[in-house]
Amino acid sequence: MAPQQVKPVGGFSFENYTRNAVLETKGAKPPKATSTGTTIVGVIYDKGVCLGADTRATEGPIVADKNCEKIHYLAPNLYCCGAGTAADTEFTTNSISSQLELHRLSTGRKTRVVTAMTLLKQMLFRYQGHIGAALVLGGYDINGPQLYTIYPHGSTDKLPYVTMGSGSLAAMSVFESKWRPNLTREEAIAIVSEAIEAGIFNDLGSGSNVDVCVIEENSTDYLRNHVRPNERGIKEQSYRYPRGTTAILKESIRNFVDVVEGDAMDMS
Amino acid sequence: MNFLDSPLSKPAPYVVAPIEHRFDPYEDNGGTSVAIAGEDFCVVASDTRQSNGYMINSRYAPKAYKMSSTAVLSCNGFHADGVTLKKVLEQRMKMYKYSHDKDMSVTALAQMLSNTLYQRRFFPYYAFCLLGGVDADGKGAVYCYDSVGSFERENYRTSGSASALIQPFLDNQVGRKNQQNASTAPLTLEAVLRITKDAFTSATERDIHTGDNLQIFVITRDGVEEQNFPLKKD
Amino acid sequence: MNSLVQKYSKSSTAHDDDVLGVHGKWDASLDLAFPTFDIPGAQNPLSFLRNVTDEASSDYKIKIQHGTTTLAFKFQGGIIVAVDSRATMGNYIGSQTVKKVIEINPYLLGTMAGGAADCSYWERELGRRCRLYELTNKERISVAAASKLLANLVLPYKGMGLSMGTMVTGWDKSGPNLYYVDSDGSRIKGDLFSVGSGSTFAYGVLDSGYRNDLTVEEALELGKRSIFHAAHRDAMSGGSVNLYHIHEEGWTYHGNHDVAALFWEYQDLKAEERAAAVGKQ
Amino acid sequence: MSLKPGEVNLGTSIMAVAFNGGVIVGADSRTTTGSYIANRVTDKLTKVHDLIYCCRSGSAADTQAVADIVQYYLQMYSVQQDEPPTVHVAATLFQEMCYQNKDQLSAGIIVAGWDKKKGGTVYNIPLGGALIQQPFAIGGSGSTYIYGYCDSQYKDNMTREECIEFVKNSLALAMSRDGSSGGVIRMAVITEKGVERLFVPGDKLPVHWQG
Amino acid sequence: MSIMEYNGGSVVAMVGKGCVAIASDKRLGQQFMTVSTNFQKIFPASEKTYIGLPGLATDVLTLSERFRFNINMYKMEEERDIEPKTVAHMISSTLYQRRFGPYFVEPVVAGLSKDNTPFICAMDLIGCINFAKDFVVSGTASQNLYGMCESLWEPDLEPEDLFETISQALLNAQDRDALSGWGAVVHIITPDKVITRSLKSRQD
Amino acid sequence: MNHFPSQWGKPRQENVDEYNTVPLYNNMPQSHAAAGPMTRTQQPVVTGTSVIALKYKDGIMMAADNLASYGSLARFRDIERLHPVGEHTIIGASGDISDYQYIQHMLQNVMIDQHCEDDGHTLGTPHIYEYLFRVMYNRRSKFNPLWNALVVGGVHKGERFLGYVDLKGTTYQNSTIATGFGGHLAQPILRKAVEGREDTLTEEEAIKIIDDCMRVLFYRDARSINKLQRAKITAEGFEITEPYSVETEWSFAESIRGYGA
Repeated sequence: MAPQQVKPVGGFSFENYTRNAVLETKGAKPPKATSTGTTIVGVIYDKGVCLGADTRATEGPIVADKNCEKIHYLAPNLYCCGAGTAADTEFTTNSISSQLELHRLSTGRKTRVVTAMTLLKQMLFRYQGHIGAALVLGGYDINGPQLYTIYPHGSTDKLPYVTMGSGSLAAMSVFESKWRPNLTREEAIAIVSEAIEAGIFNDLGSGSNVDVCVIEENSTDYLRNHVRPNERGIKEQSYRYPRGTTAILKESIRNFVDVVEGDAMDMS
Repeated sequence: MNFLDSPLSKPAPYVVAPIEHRFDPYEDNGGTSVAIAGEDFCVVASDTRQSNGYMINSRYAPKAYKMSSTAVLSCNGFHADGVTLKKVLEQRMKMYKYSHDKDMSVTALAQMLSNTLYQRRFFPYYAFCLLGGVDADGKGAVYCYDSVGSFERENYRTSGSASALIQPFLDNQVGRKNQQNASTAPLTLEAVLRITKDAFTSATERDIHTGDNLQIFVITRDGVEEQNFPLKKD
Repeated sequence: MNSLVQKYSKSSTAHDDDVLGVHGKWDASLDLAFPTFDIPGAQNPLSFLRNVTDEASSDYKIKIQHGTTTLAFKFQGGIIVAVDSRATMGNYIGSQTVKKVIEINPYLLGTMAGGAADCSYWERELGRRCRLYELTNKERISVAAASKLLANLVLPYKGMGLSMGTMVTGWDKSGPNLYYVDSDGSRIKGDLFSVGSGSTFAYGVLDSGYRNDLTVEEALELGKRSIFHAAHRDAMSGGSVNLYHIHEEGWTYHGNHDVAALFWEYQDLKAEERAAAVGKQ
Repeated sequence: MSLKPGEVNLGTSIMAVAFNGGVIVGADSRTTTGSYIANRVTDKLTKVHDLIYCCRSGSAADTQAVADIVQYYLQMYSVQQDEPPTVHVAATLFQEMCYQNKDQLSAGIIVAGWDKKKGGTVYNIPLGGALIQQPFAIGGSGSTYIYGYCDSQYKDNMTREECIEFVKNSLALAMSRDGSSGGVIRMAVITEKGVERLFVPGDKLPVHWQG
Repeated sequence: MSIMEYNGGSVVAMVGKGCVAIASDKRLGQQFMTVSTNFQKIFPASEKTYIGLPGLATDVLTLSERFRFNINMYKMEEERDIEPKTVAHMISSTLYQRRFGPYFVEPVVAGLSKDNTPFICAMDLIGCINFAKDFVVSGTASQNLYGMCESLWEPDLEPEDLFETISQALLNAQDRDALSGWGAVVHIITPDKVITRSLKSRQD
Repeated sequence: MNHFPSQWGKPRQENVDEYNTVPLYNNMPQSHAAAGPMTRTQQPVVTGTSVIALKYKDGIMMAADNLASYGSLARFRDIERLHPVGEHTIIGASGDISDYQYIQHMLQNVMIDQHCEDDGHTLGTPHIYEYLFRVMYNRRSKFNPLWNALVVGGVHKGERFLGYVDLKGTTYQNSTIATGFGGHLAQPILRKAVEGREDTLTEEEAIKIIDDCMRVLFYRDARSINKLQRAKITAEGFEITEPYSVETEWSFAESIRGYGA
């Protein structure tokens, strides 16, 4: 019998949906997914667009990841910050990124920002807010630098400076008091860092470091951990244990065998 | 012309429980406390962040209170309940002083705190208390409470939002659990302070409601000494 | 109508806010009366209390420590009381060193299962009352009377969330006595009880090994083993076993036995028995 | 259909008035999530064809999706028919979308524009998807505060200038009373010749009694 | 009660100097009753990669078999061993596919890649990967483990030191969690061997 | 008692426990049992939004706008939300206006009582703060809260005092305080500008910071208006400005078109 090969099918599977719904009626609550409480921002400046994000991912009140990446790649001239359910932002941007790649390969043109924006908003609208991705999309194309926010329900806004996530209000307070038209690159990076830091220090859902991404006509600079205002303090002492501290019941060791190719076969 | 072409476009008719608009008298202000008893001292440490949800109310709102020259109380949970509890205790301690003409020992205070908490069995104080001090023999004592007054004297304990993060660490480092051949010598004050600080810097990394400043009280026979130590502010 | 007039005859802005209300109530004479408790002024205090103590509720905040496996049984040599020592708050283990036997006086013991605060508070209150009884009547209170006192103390709060499953045991004029008292109002006289989440496991061991003519050593071992097996199988029980024996002169404490060590002890014992059995063949 | 949890709301005061030779559409610029202003300079006037605009109120996501689809249809229409669509065609498309999906949408839309057949026309499509032609239409949460004012001030056959003043004053009154409306006033004057966008910044709005 | 707490169990993984370690407890419970004290939660994916699956036991079994199938298919099609990173992404997309009806597991992957660089990661139940350079934790004792690891872990631990650190972290964390424990197993993966040790722990 | 620990320690459900008449209902005070559902303030009705305040070199500065909203309706636009008590204290209130007026009334009574004692003592800022804390906490304990968040600022014996009390009795003191939306939008600006500089900030700088915050709040809080009052309290006494407006910036909006392409 020929082996049956199960090819993965695209799209969501609902095979566990009914089971889980039944479990829930019996009082077994599903656990929370990792969310990025998050401060994400973007600003347009004279020659490009600058995106920023903090790096904390939370699971309820616990920090699940202290230095995660929230600025996702969509295309060489196009990046996207995500807030909300971490898995949703990750997979949504990945899926759009590959669609854009295919689009570039078939048209041979640089991706336009509106293309990505339209793909994202149409996808999110289709799922009616069930995919919890709140995005800040920034990029540079023949129409110059552009910046959009996309809400989980699929609405978009086009603005010169935007913020999203739980720290969006803190970040917005910085923009609303410091932003002015035609910033330079340095000013843009500075204001973005300040906005993210406002989120980091005033919103408990955001924290750790500042990631910045600067997109200009011919260059994209991803400044990972551009500012690190929250280095971990040095521990007062080391907690290394003397070997043999832990009691062991039994031990088994599996050694790897090196197979050297071209060994002479034993013919005897 | 149906463009909502997704399996979720017609959500299953799920039942939403009616939302009753009710006043919730409690609030979680976060924060963590640690208390460790030594041979002749007791350390009570508490961070000073007061938060509400994702918002920081104050970076310096102490929730550990010096109750007497031999006792320090720390209350995590709802700050207003903690302050009120402290006021109730202070008043009762004064009453005690007036009627008995002596200061309340930490042992007596511990039992009184339990009774005070239980008095509100049906409308509990949302306060998880730790009481640290030195007893009449000069030995360090730590008392730990649940919100309705169950308590126990222990050698070390943590309570509050990061208690689950710190308690196993204390079991291991102070209680020396699960270690073969570990020394059983009592910890010195310096070692206890080091462990306390490390416990807090680690908890600050992972618990969003803990941070800003660490307030450490060292209680000995001679009185209470306070130290402050900065923590991360994000 | 009168109540209406009364209501409005006072200015709405007069000092009706009893600023000292919460901490001004202390009075030495009140301490000798029946204890009083503050009741939340919510429309339905019970649903309020249920909401804040129920893990499934969104208002869940008040985490209460629970105690767990306890047992006591009568045999020819008196009464054995054995308990574990774990207190849990949800699935977090709050403490492994709880004293679940409350020494009411040298002749009376109470055990703790259910809400830790409920048990310790009410049994402390019981102790006070037993002492008062002694002072008044110049003789020790009987176990029957003490257990009745406890049952009557908690009965008025039935349904409000007290949870106390306790065994009141002791030696009085009539000999060893064992009563089970709980917050629902039960008070049962019996020879063998186990209370708590691990009680189902403990009963199994206890019933299979129980005889009235056990020696004291055998009885202590049976109590220890029952609690050990409950602690092993039940996630909410554990820590160590505390053992008490009640005899004519009052109770004697028979030590604290760490469950972690007991496991390996019993494991070795089993291996020895098996070896012995093989040897016989 | 109310908003889904966390959805972006165009609280909104929107308005369209027909005058001699055209229409004027106007809107405030506030978008809210709860009482946070997510966007204070929104453009709620959406072009769906050269001389046809719509003003959106309700859920931002729903109205944007509907407007995008209508815009696409109108483009196809004008290519296939080789003539620009009438305002009525556009309005009917909107109505169709809103009516057929009324369970899933929360969208109140005003469609206005100029066409050769009827000149400047205004259609109102409230929640539910009815289609009503009106000489002027107001909509959104802020409109409730200005029905009386608009009824008392509206005149047939206003001039362009009168009409601009009318729109500006009405919207300013709505914005000063409605917490969900505010920011700037955006207007578009649509005549046979084309579209002219007008803008009144937030610090230069007409001021009425402020008590 | 959360569905993740129905069966209980915890997994932790740590990076050392040129090695990784992954450890889990051994309990299988039914709410508060302990049913088995020898329940496997860590499954080998390849020679130098292990998958830890704490969560609902039925899903642990289903997924471990599904992943075994997928990994074997990969091996046959590609004619090479699967890399830990590939394992992580395979698990992640399997989980996200069920975004609206998830499996109740929070997997952990630990292994050494082709060039023996350590790799660990953890996922939530819908497949959001958390790539870490120090340690990852998962399961009912995750809060306790976070606290332990955050305090104990330090960079560049030799395999034997890493064993002590991860063991102490797990043992003390599970002793404060009612739903994990009853033994523990540790795998230390080094470039030339895998050391598997059962730990002596509390049995209550 | 059963052996399911998850059911211990909480009141039982009466619908699954029909034979156990819960005695509490019989003991319930008459006022509770007979009155039916409580219909007193269960939620705020006419409300004011944020109050912000900071410490500077000479004292305390505080600001609030003049709006009282009724839901989303901007109902009253000339409400004063900064209220002086005594010579050196100002109370700023957000939340329900009726409860705020009650608090004003109550404080007035206390101040008059104190005056009548005629012992030369008046209540200073910390005393008023403590008093309000007890009042608010006791009202919350009666499940009948005064639906406000109050900022108490003043100078007492040469010391600057700035504290916060809210409807549940939560209190804290800080060099910067912002209630309501201000906690999200103004606090980041205030913390950055003020923390560590409390003793060097001049009045001009403080005014600028306050105006910056109020501008941001006007931009982003849908329940605010651009008409506000500012108060300062120094050792000399207090001063509350007439209502004024801050400059706002809208010109960049003109070129924004549409929401997408």
